[in-house]
Amino acid sequence: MRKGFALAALLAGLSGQFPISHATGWNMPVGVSQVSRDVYDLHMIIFWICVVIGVVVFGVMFYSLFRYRRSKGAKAAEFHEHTTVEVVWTAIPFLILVAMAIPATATLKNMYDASEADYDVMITGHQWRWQYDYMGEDVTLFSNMSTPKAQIAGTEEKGEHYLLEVDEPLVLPVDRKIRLLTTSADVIHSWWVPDLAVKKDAIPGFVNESWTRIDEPGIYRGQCTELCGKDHGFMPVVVHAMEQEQFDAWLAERKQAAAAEAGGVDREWGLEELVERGEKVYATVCASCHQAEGQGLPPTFPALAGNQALMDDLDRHIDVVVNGVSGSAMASFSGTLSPVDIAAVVTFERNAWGNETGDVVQPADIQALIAP
Amino acid sequence: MWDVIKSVLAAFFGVQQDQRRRKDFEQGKPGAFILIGILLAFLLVVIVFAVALMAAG
Amino acid sequence: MTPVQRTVTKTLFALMMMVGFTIALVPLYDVFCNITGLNGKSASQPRAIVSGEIDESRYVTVQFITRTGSGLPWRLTALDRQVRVHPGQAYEVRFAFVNHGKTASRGRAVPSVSPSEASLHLRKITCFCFQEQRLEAGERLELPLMFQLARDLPENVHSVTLAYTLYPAADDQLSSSVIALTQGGGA
Amino acid sequence: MAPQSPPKATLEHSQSASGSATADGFQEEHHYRSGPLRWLLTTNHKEIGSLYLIFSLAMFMIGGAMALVIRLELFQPGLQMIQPEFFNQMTTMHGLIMVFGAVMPGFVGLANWMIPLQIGAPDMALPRLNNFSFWLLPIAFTLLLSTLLMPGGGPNFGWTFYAPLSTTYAPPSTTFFIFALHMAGISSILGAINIIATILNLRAPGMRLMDMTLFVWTWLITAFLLIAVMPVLAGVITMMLLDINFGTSFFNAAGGGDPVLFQHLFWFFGHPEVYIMILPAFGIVSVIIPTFARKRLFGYASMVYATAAIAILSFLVWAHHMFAVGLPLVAELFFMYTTLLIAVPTGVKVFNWITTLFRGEITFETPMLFALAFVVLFTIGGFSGLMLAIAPADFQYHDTYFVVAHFHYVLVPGAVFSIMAAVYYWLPKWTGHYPDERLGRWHFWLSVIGVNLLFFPMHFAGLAGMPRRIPDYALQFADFNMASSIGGFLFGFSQLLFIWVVVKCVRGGVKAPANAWDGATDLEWTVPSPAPLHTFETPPDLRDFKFH
Repeated sequence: MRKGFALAALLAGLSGQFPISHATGWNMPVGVSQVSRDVYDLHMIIFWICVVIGVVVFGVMFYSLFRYRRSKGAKAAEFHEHTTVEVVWTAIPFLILVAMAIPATATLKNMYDASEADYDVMITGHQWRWQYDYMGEDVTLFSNMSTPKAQIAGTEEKGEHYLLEVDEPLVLPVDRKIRLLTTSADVIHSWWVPDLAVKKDAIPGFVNESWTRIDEPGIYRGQCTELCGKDHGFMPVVVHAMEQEQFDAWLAERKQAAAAEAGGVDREWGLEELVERGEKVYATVCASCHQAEGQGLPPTFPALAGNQALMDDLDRHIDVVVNGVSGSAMASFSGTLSPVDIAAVVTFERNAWGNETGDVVQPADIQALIAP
Repeated sequence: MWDVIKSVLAAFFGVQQDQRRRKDFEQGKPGAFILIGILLAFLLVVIVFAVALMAAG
Repeated sequence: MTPVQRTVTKTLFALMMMVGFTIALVPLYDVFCNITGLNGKSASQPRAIVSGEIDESRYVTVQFITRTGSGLPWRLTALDRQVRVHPGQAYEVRFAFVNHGKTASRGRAVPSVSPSEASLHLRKITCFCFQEQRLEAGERLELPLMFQLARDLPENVHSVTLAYTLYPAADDQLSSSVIALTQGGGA
Repeated sequence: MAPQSPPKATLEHSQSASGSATADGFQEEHHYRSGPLRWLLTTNHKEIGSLYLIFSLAMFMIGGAMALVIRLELFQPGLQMIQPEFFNQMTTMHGLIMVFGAVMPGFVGLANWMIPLQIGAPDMALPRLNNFSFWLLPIAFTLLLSTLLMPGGGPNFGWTFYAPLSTTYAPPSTTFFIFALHMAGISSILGAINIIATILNLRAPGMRLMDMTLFVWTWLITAFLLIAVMPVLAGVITMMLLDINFGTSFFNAAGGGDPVLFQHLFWFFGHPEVYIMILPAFGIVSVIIPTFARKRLFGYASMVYATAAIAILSFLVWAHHMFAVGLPLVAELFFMYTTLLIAVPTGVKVFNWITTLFRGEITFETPMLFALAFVVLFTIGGFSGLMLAIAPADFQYHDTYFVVAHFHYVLVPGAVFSIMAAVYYWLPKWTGHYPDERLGRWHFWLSVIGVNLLFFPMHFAGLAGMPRRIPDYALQFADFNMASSIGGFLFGFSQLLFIWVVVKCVRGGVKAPANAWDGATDLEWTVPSPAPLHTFETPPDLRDFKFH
């Protein structure tokens, strides 16, 4: 890390273009896994090779520019060919490239090490949140950016982890091999955590594999790196790595919470509590497309406020939220929102922004629509 | 034939003597050069792929 | 023909070759994927079971993931979500399809295999993914998947993930004929 | 500007045949129309060349204005000026316009002007087709720009338009985008056919292929690349069109299609496309450096071979844009190795330019300054390209600002600087006047400082973890972005100076002789400055001509 910084500082000093204000963050992070350290070393090796080649090549160039200028009385020579020299300067770069390819191949093979993993996590990209399924554990998380809109708009001071904070980070144990399966529910996303040197595209209909083993507990932040539409810049990835015991405790707690959540389905819900809950769900899940006031962004994202056709047809409204619309940006939420959340958000949409249907959708009815 | 292959290889390598080059352009048939060029490009693909297979091995 | 016309003719010929090549790229890609298992799609065709010795020294974990794409009021559930198998042994697992909609509809489960090279060594004898399914309103259907992992599954593969994503079946005549025309019936 | 000595190997005797064709030659040709119709219907390579160049400059300014909108939004963290959906339209349009509207037509304009002059041909082989290929472009780009005003906005899926974001999830205007791109593609294909027919058939008697200038050579190879890959682009956007409007599923997983197939097809076009934008630049620099070093180009034959080698290799490296899509290990290794191989012929070119400078007799007129900046800054872009070629490291670089820095280094101080160098170099031939040297130097230095301030910090932002195509960013990237934005505005507004230099040069200035630069030896410098409308109507006699 320090070597990298010194180097970056040197470079910045050479280019003389901007002041050095941060002690970190000029270079690729070394990271917290063996693979990320290997990648960092590789990056620095190639970088230094480029620096050396650059110094030699530009050295000769600038020497020629100063030494052989007409104003200094230079007279042009006649030569224009030299086979030996040409063969040499073709062969040397080739050998340098072979030398670069050898460690690169070794690192790449380590990245593709498919040996048995301790935990499997399925990562699904959605517009614009991440879903994490701990396979075989019955725990599912949805990870939304938690930076308040006011900070983005500039009406509130920006926090330390502006745009890089989420409500539910991916929690992983340290010193365990994790197999990450990546896929997408809509467009292509890419899941990237620089400190783990893992970047894998999440492609609809396909499952990609990558692996990691985190060495140190900590919170590691990254972002979606494949343009995925409007809020591509607002779907951060946060990984919280902890010791095994803590992780076990966390997992047990999550399982309990999931069970408790399922319990809420059976009882009768009132309008007030559904609207209250629905408003929160709407803000995290729906507002990015249908906008805060339900006005939408036509024609791609239709308005919900004053959408009479929708308000007249409760079944259609529920169908669209539960099952999505084929060939459009409207996703199916049957697998991503709980029955209570779906009931709440539909109730909210039907009783907000001047929509005054008075409809109350019961979670139990939704449950019946998505039961296996 | 061998001369053509040598010239195309030189082209792949990017180095050729002026004298040889003149000879090629004056005497050689373009078709032969293009054909050999495509074949050698294909050979290059095969070789690099074999190296990659071996390295992945 | 003037020399210019001759050159233009040759160039146009080259251009047409490239146009043809471009059209051929789509089926070529499918063929390439079937040979190399590149996109894990080769698992969508039935294959015969190969009887032979079962490699009891190895266990491979096979996981099943189901997802529902948008626009179809169906649920697809893997009734066995994870099995541990020996290479060479044939297994049967069951999946449940439910249509919660108020009308009959058609859907198709699109498979994906990870790691993709495992798709070359995965033999599906019967699978609901080979064809579309039609479900009446409210119907529930359990369908089997019978598969075998070939014994030549690479040593370094310890777990195989099979993902099925449920999509509404295209009922548009035009699109299916265009697909048949251009994709050579692949995928 | 020092007074110019007459060219060593003049061909004035061959000019006597077309002798009456002087600067005001077209006034004598009464069949020429006047007014706008004349420009609409012209079949003259010089006039069409000028049209291409003016169009390219206009697109450069429009695409540049979009870049400034982007840089303005990114000046500080937070969303101040524009909303994310408009930001995405700006990045997409900026890329499309710069690639298909500014850089490619710029090179085609130079080809139109200079290829006939450099090979001693009276015009392009297919003049009427030439007119048609040009006029497709303004129509295509008017259509493309008009999508910004359509409901749902213009294309917002990046210039690489990955499916399914550009199909299932695209705005309704995407069909027009596809249509516009088809037209631009047809224009490129027709232009390429014309260039090939011209170079292969209309060379003056006695000029063999290996006597041609590097500019003509690189354009010949570029034209073949265009013929090879433009059909692939046309195919891929046609498949998009079918997916969007006719319910097919080429790229739609729901119907059994494959979104990754889109990327394979796109980059099979896209990587050669990258070389289409840089090979003519190699040609320009290989013509300008020998002129101002007053020394023959070192390793002419290697330069030609290296260009051909780069062109062939460009078909074998496409998946290095896709290292993160989940390719099998063998594929990653294969594409890493082939990508590294490209560095060899590219290195040969840089070494040849530098050896041309070595023991030369160098002066630093504006075209030379731009050409030298090209060599240095393109090489820096080449270094970052080398780093990106390393697949494991690419997992960290991919789709970050490091990539943005890389391709802007090869395209702006690379391709764009080479076009500017060419304009300064050939303006005396086009207008009969030298461009204002003092203003040219100002333009050069402001551009060089601006471009580095703009793009160099992007390397650091990318390494620190900033993804590309985001409208807002975390606080640790703020300093880099502010520096980039300042550089962007400096670079952007410096280009107004460029326009001023060009306008000033067209209107007057120091008169240029036939051979405007004393080190220049190519054929175009044997015709008067400004070049009369019709040149080489009788082929020049090349028996005593000394080629490069």
